[in-house]
Amino acid sequence: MAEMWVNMGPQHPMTHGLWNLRVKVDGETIVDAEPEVGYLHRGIEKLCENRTYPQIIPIADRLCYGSSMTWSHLYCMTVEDLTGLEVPERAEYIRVVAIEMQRIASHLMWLAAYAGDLGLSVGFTYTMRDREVFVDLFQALTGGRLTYNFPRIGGVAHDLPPDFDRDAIRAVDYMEKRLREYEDLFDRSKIFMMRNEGIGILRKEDAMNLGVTGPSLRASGVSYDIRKDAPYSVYPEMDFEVATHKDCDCYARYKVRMVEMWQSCRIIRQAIAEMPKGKWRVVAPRTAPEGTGLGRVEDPRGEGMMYVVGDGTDRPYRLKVRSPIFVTVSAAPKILVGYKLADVVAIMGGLDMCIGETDR
Amino acid sequence: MAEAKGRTTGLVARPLWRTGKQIVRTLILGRPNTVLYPHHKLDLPLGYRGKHVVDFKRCIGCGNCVTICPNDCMWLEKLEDPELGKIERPGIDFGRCLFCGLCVEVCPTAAIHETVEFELADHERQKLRSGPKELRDDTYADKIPEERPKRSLPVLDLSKCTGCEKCAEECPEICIAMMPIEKVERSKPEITLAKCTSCGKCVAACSEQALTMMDVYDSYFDMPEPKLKLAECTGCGACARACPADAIYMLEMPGTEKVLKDGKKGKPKKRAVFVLEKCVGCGRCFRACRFHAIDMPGVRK
Amino acid sequence: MNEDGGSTRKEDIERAPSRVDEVPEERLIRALMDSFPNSITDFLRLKDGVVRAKIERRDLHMACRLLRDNLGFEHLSMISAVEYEDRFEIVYHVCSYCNRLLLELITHTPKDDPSVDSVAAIWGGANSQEREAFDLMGVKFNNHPRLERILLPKDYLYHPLRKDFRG
Amino acid sequence: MNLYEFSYGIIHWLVDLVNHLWYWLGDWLPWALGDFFTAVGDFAASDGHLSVMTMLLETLIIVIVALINVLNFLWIFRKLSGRILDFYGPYYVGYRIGGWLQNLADGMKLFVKEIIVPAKADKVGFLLAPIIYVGSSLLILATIPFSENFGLSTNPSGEYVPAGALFAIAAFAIAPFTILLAGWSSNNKYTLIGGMRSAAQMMSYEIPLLLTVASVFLLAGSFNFVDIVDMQHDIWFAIPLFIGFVVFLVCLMAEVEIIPFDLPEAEAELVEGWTTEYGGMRFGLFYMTTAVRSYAGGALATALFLGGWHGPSFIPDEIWFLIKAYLVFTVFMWVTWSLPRVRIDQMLGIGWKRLLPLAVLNLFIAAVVKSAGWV
Repeated sequence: MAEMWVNMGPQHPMTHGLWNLRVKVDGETIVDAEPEVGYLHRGIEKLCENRTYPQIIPIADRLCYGSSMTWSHLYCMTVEDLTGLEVPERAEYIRVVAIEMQRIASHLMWLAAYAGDLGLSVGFTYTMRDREVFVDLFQALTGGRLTYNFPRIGGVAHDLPPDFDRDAIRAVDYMEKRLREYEDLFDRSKIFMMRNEGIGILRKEDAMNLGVTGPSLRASGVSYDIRKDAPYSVYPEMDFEVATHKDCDCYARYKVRMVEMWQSCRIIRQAIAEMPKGKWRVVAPRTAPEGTGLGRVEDPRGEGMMYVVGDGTDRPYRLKVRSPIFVTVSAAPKILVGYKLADVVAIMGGLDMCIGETDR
Repeated sequence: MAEAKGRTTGLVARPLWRTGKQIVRTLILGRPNTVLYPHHKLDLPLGYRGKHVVDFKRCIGCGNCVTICPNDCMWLEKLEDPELGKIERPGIDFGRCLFCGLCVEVCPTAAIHETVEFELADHERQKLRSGPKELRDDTYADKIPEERPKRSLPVLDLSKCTGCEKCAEECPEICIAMMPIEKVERSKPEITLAKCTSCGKCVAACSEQALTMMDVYDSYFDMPEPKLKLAECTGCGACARACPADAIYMLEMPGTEKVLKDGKKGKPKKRAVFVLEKCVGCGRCFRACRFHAIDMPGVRK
Repeated sequence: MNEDGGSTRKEDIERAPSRVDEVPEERLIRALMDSFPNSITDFLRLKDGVVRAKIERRDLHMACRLLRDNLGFEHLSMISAVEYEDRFEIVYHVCSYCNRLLLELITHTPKDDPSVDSVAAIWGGANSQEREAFDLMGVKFNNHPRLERILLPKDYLYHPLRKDFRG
Repeated sequence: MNLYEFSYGIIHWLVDLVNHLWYWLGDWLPWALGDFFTAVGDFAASDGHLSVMTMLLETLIIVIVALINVLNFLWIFRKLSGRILDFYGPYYVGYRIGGWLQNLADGMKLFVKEIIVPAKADKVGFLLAPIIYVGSSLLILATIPFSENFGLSTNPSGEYVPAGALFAIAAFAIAPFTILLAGWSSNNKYTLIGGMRSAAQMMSYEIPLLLTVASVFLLAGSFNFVDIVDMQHDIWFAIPLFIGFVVFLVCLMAEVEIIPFDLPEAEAELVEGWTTEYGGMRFGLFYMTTAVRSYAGGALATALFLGGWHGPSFIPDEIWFLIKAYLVFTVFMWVTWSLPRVRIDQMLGIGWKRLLPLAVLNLFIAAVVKSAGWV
């Protein structure tokens, strides 16, 4: 077979969204690759310039359908940085519980998609089943199942519902039991290891230079987690470890996310135990002063960042969103070349694509 | 934290063991995890954000929900009610609603709620537009536990107030201050609501029943406040008629009476006076004023 | 993509903490002041580990190379272009993994000639972000390997994030 | 009474009935035409014609039984998948019988869909491929007997197709060529890669499969299903040839293209692999044929290794055979849903480096067992 370009996308089971990966294959071996994004561009940055500050929270939710809580939290954090608003401590703890639950839910969704990509059907359904536990918790906490619209500028929308503590601890217990099951289903499976070990090597230097962040960066051996190294919210008071792995391959990326789920369970336990009493929301000013605000969080997919410019009115002058996957996907050619066509799904699946935030 | 590699000495025995347990569990011992949807339904928590209901008795028709809606899917509709008279109540286009719940949060009287009803699909787009009549449910808000924090606060009826300063003297927290009204030659009590402890002494002290204790819901939104440009005000009273919260009173300004032809004095000119504690920040006075006498930063006409 | 970008050498990362020691923000400011005394201004320590500086656009590429090679800034977080009435501001958020620093580097470009030097050769991650800034804001990046539209269609005429863009 | 006698009886009765009318018609005609009528009638009543018609009727009965069986089989497949994957499976169409009618409903829906041939496809190959695929799969079924009395036989004594097992294996191996044909003629990159993968994959699993089957033939001393099953009256071949049994099952999974080895239609990377361009009932045929082949694989494993229709006599032989075939299929499903898909080069590695030596070892064991006279 001569070399040919194969379009994987925009409508393709591998893509998990709308994007196009053009790969040039020689037989089954990839010799070149080129990602194309932009099919889902909704102009969110422009939309935000015409919305008042509270109205943007639901839009920030829709940046990423997999982890909407993180993005609305990031937006609220950024605006709080701009206005200099102090958030009550209870609100920070509620936010941390919500974000870590979101991290588990997002990683479970990633694992489901990853397992589905590799053809492991039980992996898909079991992880989605267990994600449902957390989605139900979110439903009780926020009222939504996918886009929560829960954080507010100056706190969170509601207090914890009754019995939430008990349910959250139960969910975490259940999750820890399930994580052991996943270890059996994935790590102990010879075929899963065959598909993952040594595939998609992304060296430490390349990962740093290409701007890869999040679990993919930590899987390349760089121990950098914004929760730990540039802490925000009440993360400095939490006791957790940064998951890293030295292997730089797909298995390392898988493992880092699994360890992160364990650590998230730990953080949820601590935050629930140390939850202070008090107010969960303060009145936010309607207008923001002139100046800039910067928010930086550890999204489940990498480094999420927002830069907001205020001009004294009740609408932001400019809101810039840094999407982790938008930068990571440009590293795709570096990772893909030299592997087989079937490895594309393992490698791109391992990067945890989310097109909502990529195209904005 | 370098983790040990997966031990795959048993080839595929462990995953098979796990799924085997699952087969036994679902096939013999129990039922699968999913729900047979139209036959069985999930229990939704009370905080679920579904279809809205509007309590017509609580709603004052201020339109804050319409203003904050990010998708512009709400509108105010004028209607005639046998009980409530001529009113304006919101309607929602569920084809565009994103169920963010901001309208519920911003409502100053907690009149709009989101229920657990989520089956809203229809064959026609037009049927997704629910007018106020379809949304009306005057009993829902009393059935569910109150979620919004509320306080009992003294509310001023300026038309009864004589400016006697008894309330200000009685207040133990010194949160009532008598502020003179420009050009009216009397003062009105201004209550700093943040300091108020709901003791009710001011209400007891008022001999004219101008102050009453009322339940007021806390708002987390910083709403814009109207400012009067006195020079422009003609005293037409359009703002007082438009105000849904009855926070604007038209007071006569003594000394501005026109001298009529027969030498008698006519009626004095009026001006609008805002009782800002009652203001919900909807901006309707700003929109109603044709003489640009009201200034409200951040509100669009 | 990365061949022209060049990768961060390992010894640089390990050497960096000795150069920027005890109070990393102060050290960073001093190092930048020493190298570009004329073009870097307006230092501001925003909060712990976040420094803001303004730089003339003619020295941007040199400064970035210095940041990566000698000061241990391995990671370019974000490039945001902001349009003001008289200028474009290009804001680079540069992050150092080993020193836990974030540098907000702001450069200006006039409205009639919105162009700066590309840093895609220094940080590979800048490539797509510069394309995005070009796509949405119309800022040109000189010496960029492939300056094309990335989010919008190739034949699109406008730069929608500009304030004069209407629908 | 076996199937041959049953069909012979029907055919004989039919021919008698028709001939009765025929001769009666011939009596009323002039002598020249009457002779012709008599000759035709005599031919119809001749042994050769009767046995050919009998065999056609037998095939028809077997195929109809097999297709009804496949409906059951698809239902079990979907319910079992549901239970393994923690959901209910089909439920609403035929609520009282557990959603059994769902497959009929799906089939009906597929029947009314438009047949689309891609503009640049090779039309002949594109339309021919499903026919060959379905035909070759039904051929396998025709040769596998359900019991001593229920199978395709050529004479009243119940002697079955002499080399039936060999024929079934051969019919099984036609499919990869069809896949290659379908993949190439669709003129699509995904289907082309899928077809090529199928061809490459076939090399790796077909040889170990044949070697294990050869060991069974060696022990049984026959290519005939009845003889093979009869030899297992005392001990199933799966016990002495356990390695061979495992190798056979693995190869069979590759043969019927279910998940660890479903590389030609790896839906994650190749959309739907070689079936990408097929829609409507042509896709439905592929889907159904996959079930036919899974069932045939289970039946083959049952007949060759698991003692065929032998079992305690309180259950009829045919039902025993079906139960065993379904159980093998259940194991297939279990493995399918619990494992990821392998890569094509890993597939070749497994075939050549793992399965082939094991198959040779198994052949050696069979030879030892046979020469020692243990079976």
